Amino acid sequence: MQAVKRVEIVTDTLQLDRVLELLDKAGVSGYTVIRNAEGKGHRGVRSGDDVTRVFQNSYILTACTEEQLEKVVAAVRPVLKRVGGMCLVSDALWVLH
Amino acid sequence: MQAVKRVEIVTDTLQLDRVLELLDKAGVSGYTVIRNAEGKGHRGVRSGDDVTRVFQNSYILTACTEEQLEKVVAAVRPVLKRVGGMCLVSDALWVLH
Amino acid sequence: MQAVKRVEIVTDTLQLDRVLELLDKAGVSGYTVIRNAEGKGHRGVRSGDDVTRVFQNSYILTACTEEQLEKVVAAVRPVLKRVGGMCLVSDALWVLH
Amino acid sequence: MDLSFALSNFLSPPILFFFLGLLAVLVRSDLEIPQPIPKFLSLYLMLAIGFKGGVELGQSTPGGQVLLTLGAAIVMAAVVPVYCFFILRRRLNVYNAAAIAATYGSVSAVTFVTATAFLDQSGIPYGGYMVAAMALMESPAIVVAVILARLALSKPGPDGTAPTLETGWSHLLRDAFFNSSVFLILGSLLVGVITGDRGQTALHPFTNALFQGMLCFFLLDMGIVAARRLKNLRTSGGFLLGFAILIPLFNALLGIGLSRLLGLGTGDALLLTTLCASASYIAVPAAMRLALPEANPGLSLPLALAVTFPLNITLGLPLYLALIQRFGS
Amino acid sequence: MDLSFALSNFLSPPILFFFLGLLAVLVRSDLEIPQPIPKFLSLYLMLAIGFKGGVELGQSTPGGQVLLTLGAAIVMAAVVPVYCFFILRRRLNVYNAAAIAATYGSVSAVTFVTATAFLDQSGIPYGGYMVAAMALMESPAIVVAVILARLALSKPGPDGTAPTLETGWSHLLRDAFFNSSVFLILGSLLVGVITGDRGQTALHPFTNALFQGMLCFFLLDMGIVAARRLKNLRTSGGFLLGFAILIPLFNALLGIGLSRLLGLGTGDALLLTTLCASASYIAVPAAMRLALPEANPGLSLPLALAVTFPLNITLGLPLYLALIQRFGS
Amino acid sequence: MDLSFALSNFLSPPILFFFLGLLAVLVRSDLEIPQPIPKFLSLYLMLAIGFKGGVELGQSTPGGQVLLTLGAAIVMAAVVPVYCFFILRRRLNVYNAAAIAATYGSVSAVTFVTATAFLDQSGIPYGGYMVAAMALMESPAIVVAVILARLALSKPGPDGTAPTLETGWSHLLRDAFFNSSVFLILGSLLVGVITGDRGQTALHPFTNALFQGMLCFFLLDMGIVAARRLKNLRTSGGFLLGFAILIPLFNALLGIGLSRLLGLGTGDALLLTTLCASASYIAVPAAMRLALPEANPGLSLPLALAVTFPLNITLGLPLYLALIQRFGS
Ligand SMILES: Nc1ncnc2c1ncn2[C@@H]1O[C@H](COP(=O)(O)O)[C@@H](O)[C@H]1O
Ligand SMILES: Nc1ncnc2c1ncn2[C@@H]1O[C@H](COP(=O)(O)O)[C@@H](O)[C@H]1O
Ligand SMILES: Nc1ncnc2c1ncn2[C@@H]1O[C@H](COP(=O)(O)O)[C@@H](O)[C@H]1O
Ligand code: NA
Ligand code: NA
Ligand code: NA
Repeated sequence: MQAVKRVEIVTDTLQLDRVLELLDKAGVSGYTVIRNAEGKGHRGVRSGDDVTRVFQNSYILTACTEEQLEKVVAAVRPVLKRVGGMCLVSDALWVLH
Repeated sequence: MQAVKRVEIVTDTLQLDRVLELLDKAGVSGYTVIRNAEGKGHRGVRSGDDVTRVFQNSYILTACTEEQLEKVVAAVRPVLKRVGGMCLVSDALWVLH
Repeated sequence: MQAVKRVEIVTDTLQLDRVLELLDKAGVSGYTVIRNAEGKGHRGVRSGDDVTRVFQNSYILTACTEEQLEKVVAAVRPVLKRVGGMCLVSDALWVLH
Repeated sequence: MDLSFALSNFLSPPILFFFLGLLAVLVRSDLEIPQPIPKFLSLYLMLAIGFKGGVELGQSTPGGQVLLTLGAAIVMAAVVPVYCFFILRRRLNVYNAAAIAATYGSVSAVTFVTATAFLDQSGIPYGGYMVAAMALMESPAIVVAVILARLALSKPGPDGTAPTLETGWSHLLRDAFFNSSVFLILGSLLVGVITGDRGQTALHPFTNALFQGMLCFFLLDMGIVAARRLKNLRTSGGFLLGFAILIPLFNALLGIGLSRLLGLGTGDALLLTTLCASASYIAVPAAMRLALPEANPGLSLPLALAVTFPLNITLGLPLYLALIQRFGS
Repeated sequence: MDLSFALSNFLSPPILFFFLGLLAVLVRSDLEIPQPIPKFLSLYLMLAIGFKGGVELGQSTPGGQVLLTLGAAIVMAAVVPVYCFFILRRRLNVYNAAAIAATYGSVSAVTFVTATAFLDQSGIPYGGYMVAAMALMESPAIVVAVILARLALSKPGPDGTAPTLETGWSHLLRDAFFNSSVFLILGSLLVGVITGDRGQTALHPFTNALFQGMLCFFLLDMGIVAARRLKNLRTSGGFLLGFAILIPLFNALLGIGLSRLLGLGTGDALLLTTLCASASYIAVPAAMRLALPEANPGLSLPLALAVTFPLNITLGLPLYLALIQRFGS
Repeated sequence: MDLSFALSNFLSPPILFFFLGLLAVLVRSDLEIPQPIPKFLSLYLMLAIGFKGGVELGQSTPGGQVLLTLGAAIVMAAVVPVYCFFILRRRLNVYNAAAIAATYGSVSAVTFVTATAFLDQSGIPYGGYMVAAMALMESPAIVVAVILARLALSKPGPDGTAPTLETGWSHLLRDAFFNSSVFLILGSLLVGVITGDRGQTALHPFTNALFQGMLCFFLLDMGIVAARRLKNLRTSGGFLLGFAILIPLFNALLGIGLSRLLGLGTGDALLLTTLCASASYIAVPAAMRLALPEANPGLSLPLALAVTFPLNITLGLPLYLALIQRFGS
């Protein structure tokens, strides 16, 4: 098992493509996405059962190395600042296979 | 980045509104919800592809401060005791933006 | 609260039943499943909006004891090797109720 | 039982698709109808049956007998859970007894819809007001069962504890009387009454022409869901299995008697009887999960869904019809 | 206003189902139509209205007046956001003013569809090319509003900052002109034009016979969604509420005048007027979220969805028709 | 090729909606039909085509020729993957060769459905038993391909390893013969046979009147999905592209010859030919993912979905029909 950084990002589904592009550019080896997340934060309640898609969140999980982490955070922070969202970093072990 | 407590709660979707109300009262700054979770636990298999909604779980993630954590746990524990579910607490860093 | 290992597995939805069976055999007390996860990894982009189900991931979360962890990892690793996927292990506290 | 009736019911598309769904699970096919498609189909069925009933109701001149029937239906729905509760208490704790009693006191909209399709196929007319009867029979059992549980729990049980019910009455009454199924059926009925012939012309292709096909599709899913729940029955034991078979029959007999007292026509009598015999597997389990979370839905649901529902739509309908035609008005 | 028209609109199934949806939220019923069913219904409505319009268009010989009307419609859609923007700037920041201006400059396909159902019920004919007018009116407001925001932001605001717009023009134009609603409506229109009578025969049961039923189902959901957004209105204040009521009426008057200038028939005039009066709550909020993420969709959406939309489909339609019949061609 | 046939196919609503879906992705519109709507549409198409075939089959008196045709269809489905496998082995590893061979040996239900719509438009009759032929041709290729892979892997490959297949035969056979598509088509066919005219009357508006519309909607989605997979083709290389174009044509020629040998009528011949030419992109990729997870679905799916499927429904259908009419019975 190998130590990795576990990055969780929640942001607007409409911004998903852009965030994933940023992750790719930051060089992460992969990511997992769960659409249709709902939530509450500084911008109030965002729940997904809408005709429009502007109140829908997506949840992104990516496991990356310590070096990539800095790039990921630097890339994602301005987007979160502009459109809202959340980013958490924690430690994990990657099971090699 | 700021140290936070990462609280994950899985419980019946039918109880979701009540749990979110409790989180609000505990003063958390926000939360993220993923509906349509399935699972297995002491009450057996709960999977969502049903005409009725009584076997459907929801997953809740909230990042909060150490002080809020106690309130959150105190508020959520009786609900989990009564209706079932799970609550995990771990450490994370919140990316400020 | 009790220290547990938090195991996250992402793999093909078509393999979900087999993985859950392995978790049961490893003796975990429960698990939570979120279907319809998308992702990217060594096998390229896997996104779920398809007529076929071969590009769909599922996300599995299980909280287990240190002893069970070894069994879980030993059981899951060959599947991930053969069909692809990811497994992360982290630490958490289980809120007793 | 008139065999040709039974056979014609067995060999109708909706029932055959129900069996097809059962079979899919038995041979372990991966056939499934993913949510929210079944939810959509069930909303459609409720909207359509409500609207059709409303149009029909608007065209008739409802007399005193209609009000009497509605009243009798509500009374039935309130009385059934009482004796069910005391029967079930012999083996189950208060929570589970109350939850199952509510299930059998309330009604199943899909069973009702299948009964109307059965009548349509048999060319037997029925009144639009029976749709209102169905909607009115959904809720009382929920309230009665919670009252029974509360009374039973107020005196300390064998384990000395007297847990209180958490959810307030206002919540409970709202869940009971404004639950989506009651609300949509009565609402669509009202739209039907108000718009009458003009509404009927506009919506006929949607609410009438498609009805049988949508019902087939939905029963295909019900077959799959019922078969999946079959394996949960192992834990139920003989007592509950017997309950799930005999109580519907007993309730049906009450329904037949009541229909006779009320002087209902054959079609209306069959619908009232079927309502009495049916058990709720959608609205009530959800309401009970909120009001009595200590009850195990793994007990009540398989009984209602995998035993009583198939029994009613396959053997029950022709049997009840035969009995009504022999002993009825 | 001709009362019988108003009443017949109020008592039509689609409008009644809209009210039923509103009521469901008011009495806190758990009735909901889960996604993606509403999405499916809205795709259906756009495909059907596009196809029907195309067939109709293919059968007529579009003269110069049709081109003139399309041109006038586009101009209206480009002009409305301009004055809306300057009105809104009196109270709102650039981002929110631009987002709401775009919303009211653009159109609502469902309002249009409801207007066609209203005309069908009233037996008033209308031209298939009006469907093209609707599709062409969706996008200009988006582009105009972003240009206005860009101009306003290029001179430093009261806070001294001059933030730049991030998304490039190519993205914006694509989001504006190829968004799913414009694309599906114009595409289906083209299919209708090309396949004509033969296509019509093949698709009639799907696109025409089901139409009213699917519209009812969709408006039931719209009622639920609109009622949920009602509570967001508290934060809007009187200024925005007044805007959401008066601007549609003003735009409708412009539409009536324009129709008269163009010499449109009653049906076409009502559709053009309704388009002018309607506000987009699907395509525009999503496009604005991408182009101007600083704007708060919690402001624009409740206005368009919970105020202007209900106003237009209930009171607006009969009122506009009455005005057109009195002052129109 | 008869140009008017080709044109009338190109200009039919289903094919035009397929192109509209392709175009949506090319111009990068955000048009999409979210799951499970496409799944619902495909279940509907299988239920409807099965039921219609069953009703038709129940009304005819199936003679020996029908059984012969069904047998020949199964043999074709078992033989095609054999030579495909050996062709593909020249460039691909065992796993990928077997997976693609299974894909092209099996059939595509949607291609079949589109062919029936093409025949309906052209006024050419066909037999209900061809639906059974389609269902029976889905599974054999899966089993044959796994056997081929197992044989090839039992002798050590160039890299010296001889990995074993994990999934047992019982799993495999179940996945092959009871997969949802085979099960639903044959099941609905049986319901059609059993309920006959009475069933037909009840379900006609659902299974027949809506058919073309639902097919259009589904092909709109197929166009979107196919276009998205187009970009994956870059990695396929010329060899696989050539395979995906030429093998269907070759299989179609075999199908035409076979039809002639069997003495089939024009309609049945076209359907058999189309089945031979079509490649599975739903059932087989899922079955292969379970039986041979080492195979890369990113290779087989784009070929079947983005090359062979569009080829068959646009150019293939009129071409095969022209050839059958020239050289056929
Ligand atoms: N403290 C939190 N814990 C978990 N999720 C959060 C938290 N704060 C915000 N979020 C998520 O991030 C989304 C956007 O947050 P915001 O930009 O603050 O409105 C919310 O809708 C939530 O889904
Ligand atoms: N050990 C576990 N790991 C992950 N999820 C669990 C675990 N135990 C329970 N859960 C989740 O919590 C739900 C309710 O658990 P229970 O009340 O024990 O039946 C289950 O359906 C699972 O989704
Ligand atoms: N570094 C990563 N972080 C998060 N998820 C990953 C990562 N790598 C792979 N995954 C997930 O695991 C799935 C299968 O990965 P793979 O087998 O490498 O294609 C991907 O589709 C992702 O959902
Ligand atoms: Na009952
Ligand atoms: Na407008
Ligand atoms: Na083939």
